[in-house]
Amino acid sequence: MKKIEAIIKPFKLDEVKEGLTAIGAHGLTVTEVKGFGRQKGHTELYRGAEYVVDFLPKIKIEVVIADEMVEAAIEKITSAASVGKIGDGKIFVIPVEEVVRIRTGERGQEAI
Amino acid sequence: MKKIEAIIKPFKLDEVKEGLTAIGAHGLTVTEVKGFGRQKGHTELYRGAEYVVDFLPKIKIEVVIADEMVEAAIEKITSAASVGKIGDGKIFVIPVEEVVRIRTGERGQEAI
Amino acid sequence: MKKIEAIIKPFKLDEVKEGLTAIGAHGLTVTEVKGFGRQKGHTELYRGAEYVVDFLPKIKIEVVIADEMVEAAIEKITSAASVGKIGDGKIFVIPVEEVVRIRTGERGQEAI
Amino acid sequence: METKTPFAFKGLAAAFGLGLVLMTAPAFAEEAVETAPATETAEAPAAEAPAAEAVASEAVAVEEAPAAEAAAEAPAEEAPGITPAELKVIADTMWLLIAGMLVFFMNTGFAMLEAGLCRQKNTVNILSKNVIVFGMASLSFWLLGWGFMYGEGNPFIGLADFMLSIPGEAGKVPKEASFFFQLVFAATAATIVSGAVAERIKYPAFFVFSFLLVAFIYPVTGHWTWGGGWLFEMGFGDFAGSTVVHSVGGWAALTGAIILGPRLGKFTANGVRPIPGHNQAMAALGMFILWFGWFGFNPGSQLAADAGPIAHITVTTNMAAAAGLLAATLVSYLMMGKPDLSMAINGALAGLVAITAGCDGVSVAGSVIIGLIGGAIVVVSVTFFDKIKIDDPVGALSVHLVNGIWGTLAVGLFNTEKGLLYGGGIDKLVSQVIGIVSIGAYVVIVSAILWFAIKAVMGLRVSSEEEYEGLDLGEHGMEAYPDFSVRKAPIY
Amino acid sequence: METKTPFAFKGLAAAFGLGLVLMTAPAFAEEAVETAPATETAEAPAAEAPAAEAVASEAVAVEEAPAAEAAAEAPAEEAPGITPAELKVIADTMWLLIAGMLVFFMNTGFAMLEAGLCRQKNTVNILSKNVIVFGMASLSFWLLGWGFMYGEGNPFIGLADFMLSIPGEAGKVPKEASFFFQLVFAATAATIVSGAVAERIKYPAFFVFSFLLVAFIYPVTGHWTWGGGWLFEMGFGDFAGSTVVHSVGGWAALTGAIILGPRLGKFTANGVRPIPGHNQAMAALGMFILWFGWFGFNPGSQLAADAGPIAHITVTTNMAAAAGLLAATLVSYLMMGKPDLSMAINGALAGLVAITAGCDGVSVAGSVIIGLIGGAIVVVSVTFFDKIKIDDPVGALSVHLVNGIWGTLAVGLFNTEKGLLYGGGIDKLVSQVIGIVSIGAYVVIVSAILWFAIKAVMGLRVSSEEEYEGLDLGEHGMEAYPDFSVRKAPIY
Amino acid sequence: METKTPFAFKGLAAAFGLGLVLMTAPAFAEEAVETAPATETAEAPAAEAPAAEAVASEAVAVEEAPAAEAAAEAPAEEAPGITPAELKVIADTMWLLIAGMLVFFMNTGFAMLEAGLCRQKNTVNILSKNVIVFGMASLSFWLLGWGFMYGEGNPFIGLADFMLSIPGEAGKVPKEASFFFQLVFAATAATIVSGAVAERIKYPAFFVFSFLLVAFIYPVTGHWTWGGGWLFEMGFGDFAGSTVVHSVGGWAALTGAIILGPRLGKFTANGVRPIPGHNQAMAALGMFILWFGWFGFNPGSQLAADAGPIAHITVTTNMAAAAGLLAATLVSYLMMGKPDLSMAINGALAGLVAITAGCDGVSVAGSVIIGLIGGAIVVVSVTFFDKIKIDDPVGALSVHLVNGIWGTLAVGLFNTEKGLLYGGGIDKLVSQVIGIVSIGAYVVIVSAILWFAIKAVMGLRVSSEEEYEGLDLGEHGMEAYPDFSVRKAPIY
Ligand SMILES: Nc1ncnc2c1ncn2[C@@H]1O[C@H](COP(=O)(O)OP(=O)(O)O)[C@@H](O)[C@H]1O
Ligand SMILES: Nc1ncnc2c1ncn2[C@@H]1O[C@H](COP(=O)(O)OP(=O)(O)O)[C@@H](O)[C@H]1O
Ligand SMILES: Nc1ncnc2c1ncn2[C@@H]1O[C@H](COP(=O)(O)OP(=O)(O)O)[C@@H](O)[C@H]1O
Repeated sequence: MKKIEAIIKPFKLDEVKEGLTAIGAHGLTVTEVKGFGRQKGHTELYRGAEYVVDFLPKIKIEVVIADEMVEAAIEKITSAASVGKIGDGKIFVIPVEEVVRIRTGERGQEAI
Repeated sequence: MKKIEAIIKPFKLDEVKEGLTAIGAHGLTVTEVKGFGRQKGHTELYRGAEYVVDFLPKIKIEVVIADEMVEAAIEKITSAASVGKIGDGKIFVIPVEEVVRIRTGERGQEAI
Repeated sequence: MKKIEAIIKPFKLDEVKEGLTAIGAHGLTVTEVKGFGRQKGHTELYRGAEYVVDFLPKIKIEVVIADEMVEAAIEKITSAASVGKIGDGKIFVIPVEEVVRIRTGERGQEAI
Repeated sequence: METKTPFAFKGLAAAFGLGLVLMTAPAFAEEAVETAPATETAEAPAAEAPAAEAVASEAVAVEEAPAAEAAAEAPAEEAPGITPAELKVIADTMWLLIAGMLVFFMNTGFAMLEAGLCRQKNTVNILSKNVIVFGMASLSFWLLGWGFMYGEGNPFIGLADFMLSIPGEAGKVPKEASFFFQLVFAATAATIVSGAVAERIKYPAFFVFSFLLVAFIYPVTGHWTWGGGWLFEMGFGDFAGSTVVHSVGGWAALTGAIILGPRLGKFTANGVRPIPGHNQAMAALGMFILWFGWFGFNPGSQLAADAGPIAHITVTTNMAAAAGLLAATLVSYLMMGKPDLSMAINGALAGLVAITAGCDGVSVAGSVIIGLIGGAIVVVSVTFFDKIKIDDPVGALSVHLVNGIWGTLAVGLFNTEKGLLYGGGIDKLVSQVIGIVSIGAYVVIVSAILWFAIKAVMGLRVSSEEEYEGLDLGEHGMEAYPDFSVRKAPIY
Repeated sequence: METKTPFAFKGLAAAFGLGLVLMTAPAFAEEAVETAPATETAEAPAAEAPAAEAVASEAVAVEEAPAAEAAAEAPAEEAPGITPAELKVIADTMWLLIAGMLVFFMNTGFAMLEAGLCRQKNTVNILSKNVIVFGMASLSFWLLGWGFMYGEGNPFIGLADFMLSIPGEAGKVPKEASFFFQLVFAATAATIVSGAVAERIKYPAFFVFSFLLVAFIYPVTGHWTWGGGWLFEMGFGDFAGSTVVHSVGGWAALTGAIILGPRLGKFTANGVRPIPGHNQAMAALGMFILWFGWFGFNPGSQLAADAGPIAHITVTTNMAAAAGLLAATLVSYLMMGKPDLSMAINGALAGLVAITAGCDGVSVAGSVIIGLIGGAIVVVSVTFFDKIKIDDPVGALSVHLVNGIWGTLAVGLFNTEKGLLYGGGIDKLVSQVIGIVSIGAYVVIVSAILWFAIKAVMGLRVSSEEEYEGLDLGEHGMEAYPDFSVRKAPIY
Repeated sequence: METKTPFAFKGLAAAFGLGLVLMTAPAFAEEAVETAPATETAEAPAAEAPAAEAVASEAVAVEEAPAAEAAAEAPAEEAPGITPAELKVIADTMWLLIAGMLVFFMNTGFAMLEAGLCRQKNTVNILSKNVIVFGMASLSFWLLGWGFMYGEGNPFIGLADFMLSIPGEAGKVPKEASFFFQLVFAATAATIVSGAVAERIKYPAFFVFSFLLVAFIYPVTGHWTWGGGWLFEMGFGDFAGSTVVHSVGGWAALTGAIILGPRLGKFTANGVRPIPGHNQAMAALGMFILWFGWFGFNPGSQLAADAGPIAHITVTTNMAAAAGLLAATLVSYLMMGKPDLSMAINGALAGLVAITAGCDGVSVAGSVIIGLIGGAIVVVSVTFFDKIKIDDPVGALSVHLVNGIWGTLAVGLFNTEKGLLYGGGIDKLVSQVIGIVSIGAYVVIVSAILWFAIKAVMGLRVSSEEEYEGLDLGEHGMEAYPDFSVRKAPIY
């Protein structure tokens, strides 16, 4: 099993969620994060002085899936989240050794 | 060493924390997240129109522990966080290759 | 490739970010978290009664880098984030199997 | 989130809506006939002036063109005929209306204070309660409350002038001005309940209780005192309502808080677990607005623009609030080691409630002492209610009930004519005690009956699941701050 | 975030600034000469009193030492000479000024209401609009609006007294008091637009439209009615401005909302997607402040401190608001199964707008019925505008336009002298319809021309990228809540 | 979180509490004897009227039954005897009290403005300061300030009437009305300091300084000017307090800000790092409330309900605020490329401060120009203080000090009688400069002494650790928004 972490632009969340459910992911977890990267921040003003804001609001999606679904998931996320502009985000694939469903105690594949 | 990530219902945080400290976990990190899963969202109202909120507030607990404590931790979390209803959450076990304590530079087991 | 997760004191964020860019990390993701650990919480008051707040505000930095940069990154984070007091935080190193840049579809090292 | 109430309440709502239309219909029909004289009455003070014709013709002009021109033309013609007596009526009316507006504004203060001192997940619910309670009270007091309170009747209840059916007298402050001022007072009593039962009461249950409180509970004790009833005859004195408004609200709140029981998680095996309010800035805003509004509450209760008294009352009101604020800050500082903002806020309000009964008849130094004691009391009282496990999320009992009692007693002590400490003997103090006890007993008994009746018919308290998730979702299906990432349960 | 407007607007801003200085310069120069008499006029009522010398010497004293001493000394000497007529002018002036201050405060209410009902990412923008619109309106109404509205002219437009150049008459309510009262009304009309075009209009475009609305659109229809123009002659009656203020703002808002189009994501293939406001507490605060301010709006429109009328108007205003609140709550409860706070808020405001035209001439029961209907209308209307895909983020159209029309019609039905239901025949109602239609047609046409002109010159709507990111960053480079972790797009 | 102060401060607090009781005790005792005449005095205007008996009997009735009945009965009997002179006293008293209430409400505005412009982590602290400062000022001004300011004395200080010990004169505006109005002014001066020293000053240190400012610093310069002292004799004119209130607060704030030093991280090697306030909606709310309150501040300073002057002052006050708002918006737009809400807010306040000194004696066009210049000044001034590394989190210095000076000078330029630009010669301007300089020098010296004394005794500034974590936790052990996920340090 793998955990896919995708950092995306916030307004793409709905599309990515739909993409992932379409390929059979039954659950996912979302976190609001701030990202720093190639996409430049912007300048803000406050009482007559400027300052640069480097960190931009992003959404992190975490979804744990079976190994065989990884490619499909990457595919779906890439197409759903892409605007074609710098700052579209990243996908990271991380190994997961065990999954447990708290309610039932089920483990592994069934627990996803 | 492993990182255990548990997605739980927010009001179960205290119990899970106590469960984990009871088995000797000395530290943990908590994030507020939104979860989407089998547990259905709810309908909200706003000025005469309804809409469905799919994402529900959840708490993510991250705790890095020694390999041998993994089972005990899963056990504690499962029992503390379970309400027996859909949406109780998930536990993911992820490998950790190194741990460093920033203050001392200690590494590995001592650093946990 | 590895993901480095560092839990640090919030006001150290800027220094850590600069340290990491200095060694060539081009992107990182930041999350506001609450930490529980050896650093004791504090007592708060409310309308004549006291209560203990166990969880302290921390910042989680996630940065995915090439294997060979791991040591340098640990080094930089440790020196930038250290105040020498309990609660300075932890660094966790986690294996990453794949990285994808959403915009271009690039994979692996180039995508970081 | 299925609950059973909606159906019950839908029926109730429909019935209520229908009832309202039916009840207003006859009044409307009647007035269709009587209207002309009624409006004449309203303008009587002017109409009886020598220049009646000019005024009458102007009245039309005003209705049609209330603009600069009208203002520019009219007064000149009207002026010669106006008498000092009529001017005094105008001054009194202005004072009463402006004061009433300030008291109305206190609803804003209560809404902000209570929402700020409760949790984020219950914000929409608390605001909804504070919003509806004023609307409800306005209708309820017009339909029933005013008649029970000020209508002709017996020493125990008034029984006339419902829906203002009896025309006011000419040459006096218009009855509608008095009605407005009394209406906003009645609403205050109802709002006090809202805070103490917050974060666990069902919305429809609160809705119904508020209606009944303003329609019946408050007017009856109001009749005993301000309506010229038996307590008034006996010499009970409560100038602006420490007991008549604040304690009445407080007793009803106490009964409700006991019957509802504490919020989940407030009293644990390890003792009291404070549940901090989610927005102290909102709470502070609420306190300031309440203090501002109190300048209508107390000085307006003079019911006339008498220069000396209104100036004096403004000063005593302000000094007691300031003293209460300081005392609560210092006492909490000494007790806890840090100055507690939530206590300072309650302290100022405690001083205000405490001076309400005696603001007209105590000296400035007296008001300072009353306020200092009120501020100290509130700190002790909050801790006391925690100790006996009565859960009052916003401190309404300590502020309105306990200090309402203190303020009413203080009249017997500090009144410069009849107070014990000023050589006025024990009589006044005794009357005050009788008033406090009889009103308290009445309100507790009637409220308890109503709370239990409501519980039986439609249920009082939300399910514990809903309480965890927050009443905003459960009762209203809304979030107060949907754009912010929020947690439903605070992380300690 | 490069946009093209800044340059265009910078020029505009510079031109405007310069224009302002140039325009004020002559007035300033003139006044340099005329000033002495002008200020004399301002103090005329006192100056003509028998004790003129005492007063004059006191005037100096006051200017130099406006302290307790002056207050303590002066009145004694001055008092003997004052006449009841002068006192009536004083009372009227106080009433008008205090009412005007309350109406000013409504800007705060609008700012809080609109900011609360929009998204967090547009908060700075909405606040900026609400802040600038009052500043803009003050200047604009002084420079042009007042003269077009109340200056001598023809039945269609006033053409004199720009910048208050004509001295006021002695012995009457000072012209400056009337000016202030009318100014805050004009600003209200402009603020209404702000809500309906929120979350997508460019700041400079709104800035320019507001200026023109207050300088020209509003004063012209204002002249037709309150300025003594053709609609006034025809018998159209709108006591405090259901049509003259609220509908005028509403029609301009409607035109703007249509020309701008809906916010991105509001109307999807799957139907209406509600976009909840980010802070219901702020919205509730706004509603309370507006209600409070309406006690200046309606009772102040009597333009004189006439005891009967102002008391009556205060009561009808309050009852209609309460009834609107209850009706909207109950109707939304019945329709949706839960009581909707955002509807309750709009319901109270609907009741207030609806009673504005007739507050002086309907009975209390009439005001309750007008409010109940207004509250019901607002619920239906919000849904209706959603259905026809006109996007109005804060409900301004349903509150101000639709209920402005309802309230104006209601005069023809419920006025106790001329209303259809009171046997007054159909005449009044017909005049009302003519007024509503002619004002509506005029405002829609002129606004549309202006909106399109602005669109052509400087653009109306922000880019869709900016709309996603929020206008706070795009238009202002600021965040409203930089310390909180926020999301730019709500997670559903 | 151990700090050393608590102990020191606990002692202080206890001493203060005790002192207060001791100080009030004698007054209380005295009044116990004198009370009857004292209250008689308060009611004197009425008591001396021909119908004295009717009034007296009514006075009792009112005390006992301040209800509708009393209102309905009483005026009729009382009215025949009232004289126009008495009515003028009533009108003046109403005006002064209502104005004072509006000025009181400015505390709310300051609290919201300052809290909104500071960081979330210091919110409880700022609110606590703004709350306590008014309570403190009320006591302090009653105990000492009033006597030093308005008591009989010499040209430099008053030395009588502490705790209002001297009865007021009959037939005049009651002394308590004047006292209330002056009290709220004194509190304003103290509140100004709060903003400039925010986010780093220890709570107890601020507490003590505020007490002393209101007890001594402010009343002394107040005596020189409004108290009839040497500056008054010299011809210095400051109608409503640009210098007497705003600059005095500003100078004390400047001294404090310099002695405290800037907040950590404000001035870095790379230049100024803006530290944005955490809630712009709250800041905008604060501005609106302040503007609203200023309609009490300036028109109330007429100290009498004189129709012409109060109307004129209301208009000049409003126009200067509007002009300041526009100017600051446009100037910041031109300088930065975007309209800056925080500057617009400061601009409106700058216009208000600038017109305060001359609101009675300048023309409307003059007020617009004064406001435009004030709004431009504030933008430049904020940048200037940043450049010289004086850290003023809320812009208090630019608004109150710099524009207080500008407004005071503007009297010498724009006063239509004595202003340089109106041919009044240079005299007035010279007096103004002397007043500005002498008051500035005095306040800076005395404040500096006090700040250093406080620093020596109890410490001024919190530890840098506490500053990082926020003063809410350090000073108060509370969080302002415990339910929201917040970050202590903003992420840039
Ligand atoms: N090496 C990395 N480790 C962690 N997060 C990263 C990394 N690189 C980028 N990110 C995240 O992805 C977001 C987008 O990256 P950015 O470099 O701006 O654009 P792009 O994805 O188009 O290359 C960043 O804001 C950051 O949150
Ligand atoms: N595959 C997954 N990957 C990531 N998070 C998941 C996944 N499945 C579930 N979750 C998280 O666990 C929460 C609970 O899951 P849900 O399916 O609703 O109920 P249950 O845990 O009872 O099966 C979700 O809200 C989501 O945050
Ligand atoms: N085992 C762990 N798993 C996850 N997070 C941890 C763990 N131990 C510590 N942390 C995080 O690191 C932070 C600092 O740890 P703490 O024990 O307080 O001090 P130190 O880092 O000096 O040992 C904690 O607040 C928590 O967020």
